[in-house]
Amino acid sequence: MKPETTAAGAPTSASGKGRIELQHVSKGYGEAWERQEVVSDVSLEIAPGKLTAVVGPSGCGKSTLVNLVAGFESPESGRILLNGRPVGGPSHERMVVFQETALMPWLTTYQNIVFGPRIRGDMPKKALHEEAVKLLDKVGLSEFKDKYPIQLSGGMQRRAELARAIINRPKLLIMDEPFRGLDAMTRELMQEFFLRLFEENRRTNLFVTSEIEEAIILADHLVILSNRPARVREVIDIDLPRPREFAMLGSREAYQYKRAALELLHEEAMKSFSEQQSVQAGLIEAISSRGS
Amino acid sequence: MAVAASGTGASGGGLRRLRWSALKRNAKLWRGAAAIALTLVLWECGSRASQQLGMQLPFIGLIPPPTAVLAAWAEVIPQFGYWESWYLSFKRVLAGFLSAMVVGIPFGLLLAVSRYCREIFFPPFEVLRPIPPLAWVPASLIFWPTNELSIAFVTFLGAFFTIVINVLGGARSIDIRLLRAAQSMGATKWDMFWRIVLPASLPSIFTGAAVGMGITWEVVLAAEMISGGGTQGGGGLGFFIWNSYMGGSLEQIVVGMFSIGIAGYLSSSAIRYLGDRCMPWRRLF
Amino acid sequence: MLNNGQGASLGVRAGRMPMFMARIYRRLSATGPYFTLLGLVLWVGTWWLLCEVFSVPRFEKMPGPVVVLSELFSPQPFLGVSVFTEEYYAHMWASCRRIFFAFCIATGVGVPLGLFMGWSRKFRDYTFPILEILRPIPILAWVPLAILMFKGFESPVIFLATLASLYVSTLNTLLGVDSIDESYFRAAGCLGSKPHHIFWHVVVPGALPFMFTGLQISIGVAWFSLVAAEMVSGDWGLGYLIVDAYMNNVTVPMVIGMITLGFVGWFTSVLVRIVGDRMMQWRTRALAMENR
Amino acid sequence: MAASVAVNQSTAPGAAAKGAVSIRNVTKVYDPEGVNVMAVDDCSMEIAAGEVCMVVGPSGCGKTTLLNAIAGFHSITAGEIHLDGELLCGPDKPLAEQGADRVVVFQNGALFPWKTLRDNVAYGPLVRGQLSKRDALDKAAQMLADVGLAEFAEKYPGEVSSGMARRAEIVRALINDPKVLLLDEPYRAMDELTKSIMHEALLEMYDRTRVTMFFITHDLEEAIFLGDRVVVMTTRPCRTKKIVDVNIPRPRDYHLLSSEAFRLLVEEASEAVHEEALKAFTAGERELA
Repeated sequence: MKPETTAAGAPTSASGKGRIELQHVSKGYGEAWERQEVVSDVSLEIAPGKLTAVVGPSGCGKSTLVNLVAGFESPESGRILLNGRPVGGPSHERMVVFQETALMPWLTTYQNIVFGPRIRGDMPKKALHEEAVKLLDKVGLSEFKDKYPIQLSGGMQRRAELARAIINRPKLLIMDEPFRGLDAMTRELMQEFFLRLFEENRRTNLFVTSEIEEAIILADHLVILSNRPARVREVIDIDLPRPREFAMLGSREAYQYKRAALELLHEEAMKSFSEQQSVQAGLIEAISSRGS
Repeated sequence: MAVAASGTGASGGGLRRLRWSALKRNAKLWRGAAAIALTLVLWECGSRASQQLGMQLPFIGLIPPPTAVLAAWAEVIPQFGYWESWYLSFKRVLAGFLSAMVVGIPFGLLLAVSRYCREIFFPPFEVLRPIPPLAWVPASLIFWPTNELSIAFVTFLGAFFTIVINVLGGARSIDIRLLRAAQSMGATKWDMFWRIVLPASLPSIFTGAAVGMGITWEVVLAAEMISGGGTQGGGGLGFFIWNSYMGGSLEQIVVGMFSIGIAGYLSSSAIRYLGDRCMPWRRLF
Repeated sequence: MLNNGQGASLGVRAGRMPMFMARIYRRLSATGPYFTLLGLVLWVGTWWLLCEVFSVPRFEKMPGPVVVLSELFSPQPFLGVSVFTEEYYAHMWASCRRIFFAFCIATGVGVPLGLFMGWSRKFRDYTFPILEILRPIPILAWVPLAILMFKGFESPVIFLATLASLYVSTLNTLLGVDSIDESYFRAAGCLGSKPHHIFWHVVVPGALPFMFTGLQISIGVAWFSLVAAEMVSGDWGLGYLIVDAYMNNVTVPMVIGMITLGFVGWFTSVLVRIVGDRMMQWRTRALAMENR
Repeated sequence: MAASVAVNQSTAPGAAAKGAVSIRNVTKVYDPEGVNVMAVDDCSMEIAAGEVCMVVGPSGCGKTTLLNAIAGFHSITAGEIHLDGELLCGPDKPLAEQGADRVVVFQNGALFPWKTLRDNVAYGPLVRGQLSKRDALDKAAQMLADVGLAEFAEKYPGEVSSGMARRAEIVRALINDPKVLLLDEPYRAMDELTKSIMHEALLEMYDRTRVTMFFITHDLEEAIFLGDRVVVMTTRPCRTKKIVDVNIPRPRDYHLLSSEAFRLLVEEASEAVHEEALKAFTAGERELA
């Protein structure tokens, strides 16, 4: 297997272009008595080479959806297909870039990046080294290859994590609120960086976020989830031209998308907010009455 | 249990880097020095009060003054017996401590990794844990053929429980995202253990080791005093103290106490140093 | 919105009874308790087989569980102590009383000391080095000095136990004050507090969690040194019971002493924890929310 | 370099004419072990009474230092700060006194976790001896009820969601009737959607009280949505770079976010903000390397 080149001239290399289908996927937790459904009958298709952004109020079950697609959990009903085949447990075909950062703190940036191929042993040493160096250069971390994650700034950590995922040549890249916790400005720079990276290779991407602007500027399709349990509330196709520029966010179309999304999301968020309050009230009552 | 490594390490490391000008302004250092000096002076005066004033102060009047202690110390330093007791105590501490590490770390990790092992082995472990290690001394004296072995066994027990609890806690609290990341990159069970679980629990292993080391010293000392107490014990610093007590040499008791203090401090610094070497990513805080 | 809220809290309220049932059901169906039982049986069984049935060399010198238990619960104990003899309780009482005094003194001195050290930089600069110099000296090394300094049997033993737990409670309280977030002090300051308000409303409650962790360790350490002290010098108490049995070459009371010590030690530490949980309602309740 | 701007922002009729903050040529130099770090350089700003002044700048640029100087947590090296014409800190008095006329709402929330929401809110009036215990608790309960937290008055902060805790914290500040409310990126850790709801709640509270607000953030949209005026700061050392007046009538709600006027304002300010962010970013990378 020849290592995939990330040269700009070959944006149509076959790997990284999986097609993911979710068919009536549901997932809940707890025994029958106190069962809570978290994901309810979600059907989605993530087209190859497209970036699908999933947006929903916090705590609506987005992370569960990520866990299901990544294979950390299995759905109770429904199927998840990758290129027509049902997915099993976690695999490097579906790499996850986690919320905050999940770099191994005891490995340097370089060691972190080569971790996956090295433990699988599916890449010749030399090719692996070359690719890692190339990737490090691409994410602008060449100088930092021997630093530990704790020595990197938030933005650098995210870039290192991206590189670590990409080197495994996944058919689907899953991003679970990858830029959460960064301050707004670093976040914007990271979004720009990620946009360039995506447009160069067009890997199939499932991008979960709670920020609408981020979703609009990055995505081809915008999936809006309802409040818990998560259902697909609406899918908006974003027809902004590629390559995208950040200035496009100021365009009229972008504002229309934003307005439409905001309407739906605000409604859902309000629902979740008021529900949170009352559920919490009930919960507290239950706990304190149990305690006394 | 994080008490052990709090203050000294930071100020010790910082000292080297400070320039002289900064040192002069370092109020903390001068205050500390002043406090220690004042304590020594008070101690000296208090102890000598009986000679000077003809009246003995309670408690402190019974303790020899620091100058007398220093004199006694100077006297024992050239003696072979004094250093031999250092050597013997260190040997015992090391034997008990190392065996506790060798058994405790794998055991703790096993409990963390396997649910069945945890459910089966943890309850008896929890039943035995509250028994103070020293309560085992007589039983172990009867059980083991030699004194040396029984001391080693009790020392082992003292450190063992602490290490296991720390390792177990550390390994159980690994961030699930790390495990998941490794999983999706295709890590086998074996990889997960060696490349994730082990390095991730290193910090707690070292915390456990530092605390365990403290307990080990206590236990060795007690065992030397209880078992060796003068008859067939093979020396050691505990014996040195007990012997001085029997011989009525108060100065030597205090010398022995400070010697053990230094020995304990040295061994915990050694662990801290080792921890820094083994965990370069933690050094950068 | 209002309706929604009521529905949810009603749901919880109505669900309480089944939840309770579900918990029992889960308890019974989980494998945990059975394995726990199996573990204990295995352990006692091994002990029994080694010491009593097969009398393996060296183990034969130790009393087996059957011998120990029959002695412990026999009205006419062959070797002097059982739950029916006064002597047993006298030993227990002697130890407990010493622990009580030692713990009270250590807490009464150590906690305020730690609080002041954490509160006032100067005070800490002056006292901390002295503590740091004394602390590495093992408690046991104080035994001869304690015997010489204090007259009688009782006070040296209490002194040693006090000293041991004093270090722990002081340092943990100090650590607790250090752990309080700077912003609480600032918040209190900008709400118009005087220093004594800050001490009582911020320093004391903020240090409680660490303090109680410290107290739990401290009572364990107190037992540790108490046993040692009783073994070296004493006329009464559980440590003495053990060493006395050893001197008289009887093993059964020794094991009884050990078991009792384990039980009483565990019980006192649970007691401290319960008091702590009571005093830190805010923490217990927040944790209950999280762990749900 | 001083960009002193006087603003005669028209505040709502009937607003209490208090809480005008004037920051004049303030400089702050940190001096840890002889290495001079200039956090704030000759910064001037006038905040009118009853105004919502939003300070935007990259993280670590020194805007928090400015807030700390007003609140009295840090001393200043040069310049002076006045509140309603009274000197807070100046050349002879580098550290302002802490007082309940300038209450801070902290980045990560600083409700005392060991007090119930009601006790938290009642804390200020109680320690100043302003109200009796009973009155303070009654007033606290009343104010909590006003923001929809009546049910939660007896809960501890750890038991309520972060959004509720943040609202209670603002109530804890407002009960003291402060001249100026200092907010230090209070919604930083929240996700976008929760944030937008929190914004509406804050605006509602503002419309009721018209308290002067000095609000630090690094989120430009948040700044424009909430503020009367947005001050963009340069990266370290902190100076005023650009001032944008937000002439959008109150009351505002989330529809504003997708309006044309909003878009134009964001466009106007974003270049300046982006430029500084890049500067801070590269500086940060350099520092790390």
